Amino acid sequence: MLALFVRDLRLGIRAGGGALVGVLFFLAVVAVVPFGVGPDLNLLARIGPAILWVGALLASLLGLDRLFQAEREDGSLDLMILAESRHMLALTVLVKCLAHWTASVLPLVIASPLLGLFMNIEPVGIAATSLTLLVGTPAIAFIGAVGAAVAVALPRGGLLVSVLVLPLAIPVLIFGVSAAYGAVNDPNPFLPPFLILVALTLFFAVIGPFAAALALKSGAD
Amino acid sequence: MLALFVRDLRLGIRAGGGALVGVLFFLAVVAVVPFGVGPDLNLLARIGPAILWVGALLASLLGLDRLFQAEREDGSLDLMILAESRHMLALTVLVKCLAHWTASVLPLVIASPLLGLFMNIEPVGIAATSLTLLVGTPAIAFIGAVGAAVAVALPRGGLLVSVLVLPLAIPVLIFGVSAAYGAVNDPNPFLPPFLILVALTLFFAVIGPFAAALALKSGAD
Amino acid sequence: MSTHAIYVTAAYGATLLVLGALAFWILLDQRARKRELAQLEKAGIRRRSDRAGTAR
Amino acid sequence: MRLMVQGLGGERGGEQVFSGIDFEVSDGEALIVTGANGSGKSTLLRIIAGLLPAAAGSIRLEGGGEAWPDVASALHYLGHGNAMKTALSVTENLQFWQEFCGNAHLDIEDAMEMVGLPQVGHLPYGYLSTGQKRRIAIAKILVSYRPIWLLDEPTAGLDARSEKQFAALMRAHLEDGGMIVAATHIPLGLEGVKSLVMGAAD
Amino acid sequence: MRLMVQGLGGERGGEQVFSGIDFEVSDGEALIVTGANGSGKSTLLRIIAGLLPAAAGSIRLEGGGEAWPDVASALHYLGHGNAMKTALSVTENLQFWQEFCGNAHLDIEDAMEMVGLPQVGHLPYGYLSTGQKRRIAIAKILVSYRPIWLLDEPTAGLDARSEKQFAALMRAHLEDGGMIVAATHIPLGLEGVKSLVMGAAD
Amino acid sequence: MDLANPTRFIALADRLVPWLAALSAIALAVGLWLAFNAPQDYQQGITVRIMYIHVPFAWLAMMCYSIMSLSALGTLVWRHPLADVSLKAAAPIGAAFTLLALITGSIWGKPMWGTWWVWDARLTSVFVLFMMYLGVIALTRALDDPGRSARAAAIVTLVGFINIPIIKFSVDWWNTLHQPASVIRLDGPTIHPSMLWPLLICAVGFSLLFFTLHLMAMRTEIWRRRVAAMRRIAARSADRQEA
Ligand code: HEM
Ligand SMILES: Nc1ncnc2c1ncn2[C@@H]1O[C@H](COP(=O)(O)OP(=O)(O)OP(=O)(O)O)[C@@H](O)[C@H]1O
Ligand SMILES: Nc1ncnc2c1ncn2[C@@H]1O[C@H](COP(=O)(O)OP(=O)(O)OP(=O)(O)O)[C@@H](O)[C@H]1O
Ligand SMILES: [Mg+2]
Ligand SMILES: [Mg+2]
Repeated sequence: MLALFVRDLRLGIRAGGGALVGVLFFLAVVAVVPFGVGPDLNLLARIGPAILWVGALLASLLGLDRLFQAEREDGSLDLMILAESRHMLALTVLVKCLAHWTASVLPLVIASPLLGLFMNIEPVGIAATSLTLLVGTPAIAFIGAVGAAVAVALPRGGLLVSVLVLPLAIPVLIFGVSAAYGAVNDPNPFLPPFLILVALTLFFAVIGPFAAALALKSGAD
Repeated sequence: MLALFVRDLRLGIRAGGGALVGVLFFLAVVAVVPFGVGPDLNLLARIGPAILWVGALLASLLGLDRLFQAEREDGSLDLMILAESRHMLALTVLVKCLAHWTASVLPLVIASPLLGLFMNIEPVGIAATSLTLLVGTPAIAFIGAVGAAVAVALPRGGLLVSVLVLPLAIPVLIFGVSAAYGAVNDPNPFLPPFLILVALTLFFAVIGPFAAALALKSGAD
Repeated sequence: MSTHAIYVTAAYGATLLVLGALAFWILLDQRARKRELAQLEKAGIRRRSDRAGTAR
Repeated sequence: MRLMVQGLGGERGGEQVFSGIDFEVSDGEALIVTGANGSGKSTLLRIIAGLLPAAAGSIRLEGGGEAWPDVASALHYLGHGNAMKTALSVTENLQFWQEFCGNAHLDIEDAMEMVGLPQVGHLPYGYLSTGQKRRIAIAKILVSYRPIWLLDEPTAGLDARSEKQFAALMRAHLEDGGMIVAATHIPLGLEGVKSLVMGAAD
Repeated sequence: MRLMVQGLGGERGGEQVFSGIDFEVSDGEALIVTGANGSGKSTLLRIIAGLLPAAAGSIRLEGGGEAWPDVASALHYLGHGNAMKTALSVTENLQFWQEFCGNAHLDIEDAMEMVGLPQVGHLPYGYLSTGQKRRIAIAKILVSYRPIWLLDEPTAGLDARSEKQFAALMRAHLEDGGMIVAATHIPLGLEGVKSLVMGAAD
Repeated sequence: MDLANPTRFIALADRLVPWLAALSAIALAVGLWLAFNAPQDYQQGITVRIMYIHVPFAWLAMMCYSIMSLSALGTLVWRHPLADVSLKAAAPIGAAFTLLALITGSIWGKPMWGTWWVWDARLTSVFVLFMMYLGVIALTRALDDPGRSARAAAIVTLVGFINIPIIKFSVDWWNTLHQPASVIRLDGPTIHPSMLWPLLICAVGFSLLFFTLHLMAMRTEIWRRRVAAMRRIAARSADRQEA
């Protein structure tokens, strides 16, 4: 399994394109919101964590649709399905998701504190936002894997995958944002939504790969 | 050339599940935002145009990276390069961009007024946003085409170049959004940024396809 | 008509419109498929299960 | 060990492609599947591998013991795709499949030697010619051990020398007690093996 | 018309693959290029087509007149890829290439008939078997006219009957005054044609 | 009766459809007549008449999705041949009902709440339901190989089922503008019987309409598959004759 992780990481870094494009997209989102909100720094600071979360959510969709498509086209997917008795397919999916996350989403999480500064979020808020992103974005990758597996046979499934994924990703977004706010605004608590976020990630880490594996197996042709 | 346009349109529509998906994608993006920033209608109205633009940017980026890659993998790209004496390659690229735009971005430009309503934007703002989207999004497709062509031509080093190309899309985004706001907020002007947006689109409509064609030709192997 | 009656009319009107369109589309689809089926059967093409059915 | 296929039927898109296929392959035996284009050779192999559901009939592996509990775990499937990433080097590709498939058999170096391509290890896979790509895909099934080889047009694109080399590899595998089911249009150079002609029945 | 190649050298990734290739093909003549895997057959065809730059030497087309001003405009290139979209139907694919390439020659229907696949027109291309896919790719070069055919392993995956059918198509093209340059490992069934063996010199 | 056999199913549908259609028309006529003669709510005035369509549409939107989820289970677990047909046929109808719940709800919202739309939990979750319907429609139409698109759509449908309880209980879990349940609740309905009866009859009428349309759409879908299969046979037999 480590071999798979290393391979996918290498591919993502060497040939992919998700990582930097994702960060760029993130940057574009953060750059354009102040235009709407105007130069009101307080307001910016207030909606900052939410914008970062929305940006991260959308950016992680980039490249997600190719998660299994490339494997299918060159025949690797067949072999992965055949190896089921050795490595459960769900586990294979899990590892692929983690590699995808590491290669394309992690850079964006790392960049988020910097963008938080642009948005004038206070330090505690920045730390909290980055932490929630770190903990919450894997869930999006796991949910996305289901969409990618379902759309694996579609030559241009990109938009479709995001459509399938976004409604399911909403809870993650809600709890991520409310945890980030909880750290800053006093009456709101930080820990409960954060723990729910952790729970969501763990939940989807189990459900997502299984559903994706099911979709892949039944979709083989 | 019409044949190419029709083919790409069919591919975009059929494979991804139809123009419906474009609208749906946009619906999903717009629905996600209130979950993040909260259901405050005033705030939503203010960031509305920015969100619509971000959604459009994402929709045009999704799938754009495969614009030439799919053609290359099945050998169609070779034949398109060979047909140079009949159809200039830059023209072919232009038509492909337009087809991509029509299939994945236009449906969502058409849907944008409706979504403006959801975001509680006032009527003038809605009209202005849709107009800027209509005029500005093709530029993103043209810029993206250069990135896609470079990435195809230099599978290993291409990423860096396309990441250098993509920031060009940020000015388009910024002028689009500021024109949309100009129509609503009184001190800000509408026409100057809008004209710049038009100029940008025209500029990239010429430069983009030529640059992409150059990259494709030199990268054939 | 009071302003409130307009809302009621609009709601019922929208209902009629959407349900009408849905029913129309389903009927249209049905007619088209029936016609295709008739054409293919006229061309003498039969499904395997049909053939098995007649043989029985 | 024995691979037993009984009354197998295959469907594509809801329509029957073939039916009533029976055969048995035991240790050291090979079966060559031939037939016209579209007669269902690839479909048959994919059904045996378990990648497509069988419409009828059964596929069983007898005597696999603990090491090879079911058919899927006991086979190498070499399809039309080579299952290699063009951006990675040949060695990286082979190494990955060796680790992923387990049951390491030959060394990467040795396997490349066996298909007549020593010294290409450091090249990106995408830099190879068609035939070379296919030969590396063949090397892939050498680097980890499986008793059953399912080969779908394995020699497509190979030159005459590589074809012979590959025939020798197959013979060695059979002598070791392996089994082979191969679909092909081109004679594979194996003597005295079973054969199955698709599409003749209907 | 005459295709003249003189002193041609080819490079891949900065390394010379072949050099000093000379040949001429005139109306009604064919050239069969053979050689081991990696000897540069595909590279040669791609250089002739103009898809790769030549490292040395020249490629000229004489007597093309106004209709065929340069080599690229006068040729059909059938590479390893079939240049078809799996999501579109066979007819849609062929129609597109006919319109895109211009010089319409055979009808779509007739071309499919010629490769022995009438009535698959409405099927999505992705539903075809490997050999059927290749045959449709062959139909593609029939639907619009070009005097020169550059074929890279055209018969990969074809069954025996289709191979014969394709040989007949090539003979017809030659009799019409066309030219063929084909790289292959499998005898193509053309008699009395020129041949070029790559990699023999080194 | 063996409903797994499409031919028998079509025969059954042929017989049922006219009856269902007639019953639904009668129920709707009676229900709406009662509705327009029911007393007006002193708070909501005449706009309360929107309730008699809004609430059935909202219920049907959820019921249709539940039926689709059952069909999805039928595809994945029992591999029933008609389950997938049912799912695919139900999706557009469910989408239409959801759209109508959204439209009538917002038309009602303008006089009651003073705005067409708010992003509260109930409204948003119904909006998400609408998107799920559209997603399933897009998916069932994207692949024309029935077997493969079936399982994909089934999986997506099942995963999306979590949304249904969220819609149902959103008014209890989060305080929103929207009415809490007054008909379907554990301690019995709290709505006045003069409004309850017309509402229930309308709901039955619309449900019957749903079943009519669903059966018709399923029948059409079976025919569509037959046409595709016969075309493919035509193609293959042509290839064989050549040989
Ligand atoms: C677009 C806006 C709206 C949507 C999406 C919506 C959605 C729904 C849904 C899903 C239900 C079914 C709830 C259940 O069975 O528990 C429902 C029921 C109901 N809605 Fe709405 N609604 C909207 C607007 C309104 C408005 C504006 C009103 C009136 C002020 C209203 C009044 C009711 C009533 C009275 C019920 C019946 C509740 C019961 O008796 O269980 N709705 N709506
Ligand atoms: N993905 C698919 N979806 C639907 N039908 C398919 C699919 N792949 C193949 N078929 C159909 O199934 C039949 C058998 O195809 P298969 O690929 O098994 O043939 P084959 O014997 O391998 O042919 P070839 O010699 O060309 O490789 C063909 O008629 C083909 O049209
Ligand atoms: N894209 C590429 N980049 C770099 N080198 C390449 C590339 N493609 C092929 N080569 C190298 O060029 C040489 C010739 O390859 P070519 O594809 O022309 O061979 P070929 O004669 O067609 O072989 P085959 O019979 O296997 O098709 C090989 O040594 C190969 O490694
Ligand atoms: Mg095959
Ligand atoms: Mg070659």
